[in-house]
Amino acid sequence: MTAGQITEIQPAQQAPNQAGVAPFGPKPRRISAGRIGIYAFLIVAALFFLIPVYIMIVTSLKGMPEIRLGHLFNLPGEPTFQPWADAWLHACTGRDCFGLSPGFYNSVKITLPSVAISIICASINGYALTFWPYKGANLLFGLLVFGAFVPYQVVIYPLIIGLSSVGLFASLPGIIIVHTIFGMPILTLLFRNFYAAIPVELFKAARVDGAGFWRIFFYIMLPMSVPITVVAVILQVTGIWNDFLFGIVFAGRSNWPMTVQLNNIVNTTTGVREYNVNMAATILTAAVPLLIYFISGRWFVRGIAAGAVKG
Amino acid sequence: MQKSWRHRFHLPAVIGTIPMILVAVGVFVIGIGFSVLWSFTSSKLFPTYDFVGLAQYRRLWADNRWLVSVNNIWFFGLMSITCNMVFGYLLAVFMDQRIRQEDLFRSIFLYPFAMSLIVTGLVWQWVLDPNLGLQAALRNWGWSSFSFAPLVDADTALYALVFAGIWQGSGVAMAILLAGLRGVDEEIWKAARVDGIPTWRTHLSIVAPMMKGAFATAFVLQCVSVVRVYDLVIAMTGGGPGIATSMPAVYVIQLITVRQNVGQGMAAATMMLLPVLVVLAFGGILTWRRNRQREAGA
Amino acid sequence: TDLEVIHWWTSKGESAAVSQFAKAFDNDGHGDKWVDSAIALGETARSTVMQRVLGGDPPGAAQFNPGRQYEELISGGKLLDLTDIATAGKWDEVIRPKAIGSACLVDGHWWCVPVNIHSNYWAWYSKPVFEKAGVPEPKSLADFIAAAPKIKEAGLIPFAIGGDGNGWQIQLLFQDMVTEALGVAKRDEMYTKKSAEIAGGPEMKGVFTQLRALKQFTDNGYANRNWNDTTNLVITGKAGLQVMGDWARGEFAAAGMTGVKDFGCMIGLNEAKPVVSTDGDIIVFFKQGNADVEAAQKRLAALLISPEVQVAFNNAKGSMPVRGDVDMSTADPCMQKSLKAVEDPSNVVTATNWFITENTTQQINELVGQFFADDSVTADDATAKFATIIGNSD
Amino acid sequence: MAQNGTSVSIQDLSLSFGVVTVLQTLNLDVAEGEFIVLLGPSGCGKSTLLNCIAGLLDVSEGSIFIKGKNVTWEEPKDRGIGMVFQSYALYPQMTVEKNLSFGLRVAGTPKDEIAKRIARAAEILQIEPLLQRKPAALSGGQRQRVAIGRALVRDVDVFLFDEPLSNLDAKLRAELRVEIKLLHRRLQNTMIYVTHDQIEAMTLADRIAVMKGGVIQQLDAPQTIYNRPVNRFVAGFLGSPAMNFIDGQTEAGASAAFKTGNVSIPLDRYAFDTAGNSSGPCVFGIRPEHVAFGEAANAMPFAIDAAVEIVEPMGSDTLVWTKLGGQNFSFRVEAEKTLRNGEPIRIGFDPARASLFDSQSGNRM
Amino acid sequence: MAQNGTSVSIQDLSLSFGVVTVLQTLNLDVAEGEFIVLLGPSGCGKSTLLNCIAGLLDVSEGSIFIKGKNVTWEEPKDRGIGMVFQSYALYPQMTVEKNLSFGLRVAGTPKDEIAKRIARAAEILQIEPLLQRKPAALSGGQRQRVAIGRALVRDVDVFLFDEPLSNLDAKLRAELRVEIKLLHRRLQNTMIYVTHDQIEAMTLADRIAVMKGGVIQQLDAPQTIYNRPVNRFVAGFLGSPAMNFIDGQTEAGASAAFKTGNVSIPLDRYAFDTAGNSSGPCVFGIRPEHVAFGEAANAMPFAIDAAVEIVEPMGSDTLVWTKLGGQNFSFRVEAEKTLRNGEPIRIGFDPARASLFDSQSGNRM
Ligand SMILES: Nc1ncnc2c1ncn2[C@@H]1O[C@H](COP(=O)(O)OP(=O)(O)OP(=O)(O)O)[C@@H](O)[C@H]1O
Ligand SMILES: Nc1ncnc2c1ncn2[C@@H]1O[C@H](COP(=O)(O)OP(=O)(O)OP(=O)(O)O)[C@@H](O)[C@H]1O
Ligand SMILES: [Mg+2]
Ligand SMILES: [Mg+2]
Repeated sequence: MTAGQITEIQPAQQAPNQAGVAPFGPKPRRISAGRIGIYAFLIVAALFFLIPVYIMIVTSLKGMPEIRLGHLFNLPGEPTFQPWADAWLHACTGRDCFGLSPGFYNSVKITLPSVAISIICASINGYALTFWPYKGANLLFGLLVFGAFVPYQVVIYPLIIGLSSVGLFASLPGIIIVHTIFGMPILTLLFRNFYAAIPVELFKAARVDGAGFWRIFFYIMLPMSVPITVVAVILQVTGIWNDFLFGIVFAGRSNWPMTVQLNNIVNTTTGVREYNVNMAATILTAAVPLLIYFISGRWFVRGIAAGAVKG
Repeated sequence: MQKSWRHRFHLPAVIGTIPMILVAVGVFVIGIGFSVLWSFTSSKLFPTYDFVGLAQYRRLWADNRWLVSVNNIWFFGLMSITCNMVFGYLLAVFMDQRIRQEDLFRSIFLYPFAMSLIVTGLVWQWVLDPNLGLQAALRNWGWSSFSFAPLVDADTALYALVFAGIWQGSGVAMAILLAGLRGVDEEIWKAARVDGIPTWRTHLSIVAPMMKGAFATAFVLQCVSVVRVYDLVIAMTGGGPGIATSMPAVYVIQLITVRQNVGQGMAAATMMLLPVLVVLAFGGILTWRRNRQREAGA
Repeated sequence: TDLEVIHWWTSKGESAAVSQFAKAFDNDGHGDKWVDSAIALGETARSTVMQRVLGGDPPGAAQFNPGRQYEELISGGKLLDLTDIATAGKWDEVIRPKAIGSACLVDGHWWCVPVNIHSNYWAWYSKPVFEKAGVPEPKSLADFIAAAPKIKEAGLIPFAIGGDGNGWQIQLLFQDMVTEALGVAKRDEMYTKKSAEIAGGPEMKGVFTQLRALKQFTDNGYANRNWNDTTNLVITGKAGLQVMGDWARGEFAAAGMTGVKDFGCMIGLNEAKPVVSTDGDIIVFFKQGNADVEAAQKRLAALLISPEVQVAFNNAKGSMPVRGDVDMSTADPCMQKSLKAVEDPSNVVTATNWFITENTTQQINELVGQFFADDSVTADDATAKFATIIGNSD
Repeated sequence: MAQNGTSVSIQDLSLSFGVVTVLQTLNLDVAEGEFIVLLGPSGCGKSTLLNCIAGLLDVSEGSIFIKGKNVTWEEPKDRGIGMVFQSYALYPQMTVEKNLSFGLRVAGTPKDEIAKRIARAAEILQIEPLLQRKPAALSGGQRQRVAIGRALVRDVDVFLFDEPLSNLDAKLRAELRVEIKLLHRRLQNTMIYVTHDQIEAMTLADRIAVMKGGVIQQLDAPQTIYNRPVNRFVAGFLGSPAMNFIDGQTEAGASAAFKTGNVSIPLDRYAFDTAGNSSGPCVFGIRPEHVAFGEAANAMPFAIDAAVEIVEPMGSDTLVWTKLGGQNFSFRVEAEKTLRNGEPIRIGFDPARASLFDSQSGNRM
Repeated sequence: MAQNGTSVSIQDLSLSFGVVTVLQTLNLDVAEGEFIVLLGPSGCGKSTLLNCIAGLLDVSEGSIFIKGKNVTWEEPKDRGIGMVFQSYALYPQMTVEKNLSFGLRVAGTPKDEIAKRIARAAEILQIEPLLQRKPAALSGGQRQRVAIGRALVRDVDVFLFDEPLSNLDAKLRAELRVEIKLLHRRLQNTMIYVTHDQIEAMTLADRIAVMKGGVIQQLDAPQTIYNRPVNRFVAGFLGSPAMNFIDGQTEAGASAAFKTGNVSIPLDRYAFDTAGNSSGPCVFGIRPEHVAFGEAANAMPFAIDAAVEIVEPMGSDTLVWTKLGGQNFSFRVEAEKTLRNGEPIRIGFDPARASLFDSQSGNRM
């Protein structure tokens, strides 16, 4: 009836000795060999990446005599959770033997505000640099990027003096400021790149609507920044949670983060080392960033694509 | 015309970026300025202001350990950046093959990034320890002639550091490069296939050169961490055996805290800033010229 | 009054010892409280202290090693002068040997409190290993080097050492060997006079040669081994001998081993020439600009050196008390050896950081570390370099 | 298979991505030297079909013959096809010359042979002066020629184009359309060309295959498709301004008629496709340019009064909107005619030129 | 300034980015309720001009008056303008309702007033059912309406549109064009509309401002611009298929003529713009639809023989390419005409409908 149907008939008429030609089955080989290679590579690579966790977990479940035998990769002969309990509750750092738990709360106390404040600062920076560049703003940005390369230790001395002169040295606000300072370069870069990819029209539309600097930021830009904020949160949480150097110097005795306690448990100049407790303590300390990672890893890659690649 | 100034320095924008101004000027300019200043003094335990000219720099460059550190950072930097890029790119390429369980693999490759370098160093130190780690384990399993103890030997310890650096950093390189790879126009792949170009060749000659942005980002991140490499060295080798794996950052800290020679430490820190400054200035000039050219061309 | 104390006694045994201080202070009847700030690793703890001082927020007290590390703190006027309570407590009389007191007595003022004496001058060996190898127990380092090949033949590691933490175990070994080779007097002369001649002399070359020999008798796992794993090699009979300070005894004790029977201790690397060092720990107090706090600081200072606290602390720590008028009859045979040796001032070795700056110390450390790690550096080269470092030291 | 003269033959081709079937048992025969255009809305599977022919996608079922050879599982490079992409997919870091020669160099073609082929392609496409430039320094049209050149140097039998003009502006598009047409005339290769622009399809194609939902709706010469669309979709997809569609009913009987509102259009001149005619809801379609106006309207078999609603001058002519049976209705008048909004007019047309579609199936009646 | 009835007045406006001057001492007066279209190729400064009017760019020199008030340094929100962007720039995280009300909420309008205005705008634009949706869940046309609504609720005097249709497909574009036209008729606001699509410009504008390189080339009613372009650029930019341009010479004298090759076209019917006529190189332009063919050609003041080169059927009509004086020449015939390549034909036209441009300056003669 229709032309479309006619074409369907034609090939059938033309099709020659169909019996003679072998049926054109799928051509499977290319698929399997290559695929196996890909998975083999990925699995080997994954094993390489997993070795340390495996060892940490296995070791943390062994007793010290078993560890000294050197069977690093063996599963624990007599699994024991004592090291974990020790690490969390009993391990001594100095005369306090409360394990890691007190430091955990300090770390939370430091990390939460630091992450929030540094991200807020950086996002405002990125926003202002992209949409409201005033004269000299880009020079400031250049200085900031330069700051990303400066070894921390170079500015520690001036920072100590600066903070103590305003009375914030060795205090919770002090450590938060320090983390904000050192997070700012990379985060600002990320946010700037992210905002640069947002159509300017959106900004213009909001200005025509009468919104000003802050309103555009809080009502339009911030709600759109979820992907890059996720990246920033991950970077900052891992960075700040894992930080030891700033924590010990700037946080003050009563705010020492978990890493200081980890350091006390793991390292000792003349004391005895208990690897199983060390490993358990290490895993416990790394747990928070790892958890965040596994929960939001998918977003991380997406956010990086949004904010980093155009660099 | 009268409002022109206000438009140029939009007040809320300036207010909003006060933290940035403070940090950029207050910390990175003034702070670094002080550090440079102290490098010309004889400061020991605490910063002082008795100037001694270039004496600290002369002592610095006469110090064997500093020379070794400088060599090491170049070697470590080149090796680890290259390896991370290559390995990260390989991982990205394989991850890009529409594999199953991509999420799982990605998490595995990325998680080391969440681990602190201290932990990375400790664990690898342990794995590579000939009496407790890999070597002992394989010997216990019957391969008695197996010998692998890179941290013991001054010649190989640096490789071990590079190795741990790869473990920690290649996942991030992978993530960035994967994002770049996914940004490459799919039609380029098709065109190359129609042209009959083998896959590896397509990667090498066509796709990789197209991913400049992603490579640049990954490169910058790696450079930052190379310049700052401290924790990893401290945790894995402590700069040893001997001074074989000493690095400038480690050197600076040692001078400041252990040797109590702040002046020379700041001199070393200033030297560390130089290459960064040169590279940044170079990059700045390049972009400036490119902008000029574009403006002129438009 | 609350008093924050920064120290690096973080391990289980150490914290038990530090608790003795804290308990005594908390119960001194003045409502004082010991606020404990433990930071692992001496370097880290010390730099934290320095940064705190710089930031204008120094702790009430801090642990240091005797030496010149706090010289600048004194000259900078950061430390609390303890002379009045020292006079009251007659520190200059009760503290022995004199050397340990002089660490705190600068220009007639007391600036710190010594709390214990650690001797670095010990070698610990496994009796079963020497039995198995069929060689006699060593009386000196030379004996040991002679016996080492036999131990190696027996499939055991003759010499146990570890290279962690910047190679401090190797530094310790080196200093022990220097003292053993030069003798206390000549060694002190070398360091005080900055004598390049002694430092480049044949004894020093002998030291480097011996060091190279010892390296051959160790295993290749030494690189990052920490001291208690090293000790464990001796305890488990895998290795013959370790050179380590007296805190290693705690490890043997923890493994249920007793001196004389299961393991041997060799004082000063040569039983014939017993020496002890006056290494140990001191506590400094920082000026707080607050009379109440300073009173508490002085109370603590007096308390730290009081006989009861000294006994309690040093028994827990395994070190020697800084005063001779306490009862140490419960100490084990090795400790007895050192208690005896310390009575004779000529047996007392002063710590190197008393003579030379930290900077020079580090240069020596680097030289020794490099020499030990790198077999291509000859003993001659190393001796020459050592002479240069000593000659140029400030 | 492949009787002489058949260049590309697709037999019972199916392709699904997971659960989504994109192509359904599709058949298509392209004659030697023919210019076939695949036309259809976005997402209808045009690119997918082209990629199957090129070997860039593995088919789920069916087979593909090129020059009589079963190439269903051949590598793209072995199929004798060349492909030009929408984004051109030029290798950005290579010069034009490198772009052209890369495939040949990889295949190990001798140097002088490569040079010869590039020279020929450059001459045909008139890109000799551009050979040393990078793609970024080329205009859209020049890029497009380089992309064609890349296929040209490989001396292929079949050219595949995937919307090669859709990234360009209207002016350039018109020019390059002519160029491609001339190129085809010169080379006489088989060409399969994907587009969703009906003007391109109309002007370039020997035959157009209108696709929708992975199925070829109609495969015919452009004028046939334009004048006798097989269903409402095809009718609506082709033509700009678009065909007018009026919903209503057919009334069967000796003098069949189409009724909507109070308008009745006699259908005695209409050539029904379906055997016989029946009453029922249907859609009446007539193109704006087939509507006469004013005097001319009265000469038409059907004429009616109406009022002007909107006048859209388009330069060369003017589109006038009015209502027919209460439904929007447009017709085309010359640019010179000036009409005011609300002006009463008379319009008419010949039902023989109309198309009638079943309301349900949308098929031509 | 600002005589009564002038809605937007732009005086001596200049704007440069760094060293690049984008707008040059530009003057434009828009009457109350007028629909002005800014038409020009990409990069000619249309958006820049619109952004200046909106206050989104700071001008380098000159001033802008809206409703007689100098707004050159006012904030965008205080200018009484509303703007619709090409990408619509809807706030992605807000519902349609929130999108519409954002500006009002910023201004602190009372709640019930906001509700009233939204209701009215939603009714006008027929987007009531969409109010609770997010932009991502809207079709292109719906988004466009919301974007217009955003300006509508703010009750502005002047609507600014920056290529609001260029992201849409042809079909939707045609529909929304009609909608915008109806909206303008209903609201009677001043509208300034940027586009590079000449069909849009022709159908929508009361007056078109054709721009090039930051300068307004011609500002006139669409038909005037179409029929009497002031220069070659304007002539070529408008019209699809494009105007034919033939290079040649004028010959002055009593019976002026245009000569190219061996063809001579009499110009006695041509109305010269320039005082008198002179000999010299010039370009002769005639639109394809003004060329007659076959019998009709002979009725024209000028006729000539030619041969068909390419036939481009475009559905509604067919474009035929031939040569005139050795140069490409196209003309339009009805779709029904079938012509073969190479077929000899006769074509003719009325030189009164042609345009003559100076070769150097490109200006109309
Ligand atoms: N890799 C894929 N996985 C799943 N679905 C796909 C894939 N590629 C294409 N599709 C789907 O197949 C359908 C046809 O896609 P195709 O690209 O062939 O359309 P098209 O006709 O070329 O459209 P356009 O004109 O937009 O290019 C679309 O619905 C698309 O979503
Ligand atoms: N911020 C800027 N800095 C420098 N040059 C600019 C800037 N914005 C626009 N231009 C330049 O100004 C010129 C005019 O740009 P404009 O956006 O007004 O063009 P347009 O006519 O709107 O083009 P299109 O049709 O592509 O939107 C262009 O050449 C452009 O490169
Ligand atoms: Mg497509
Ligand atoms: Mg524009």
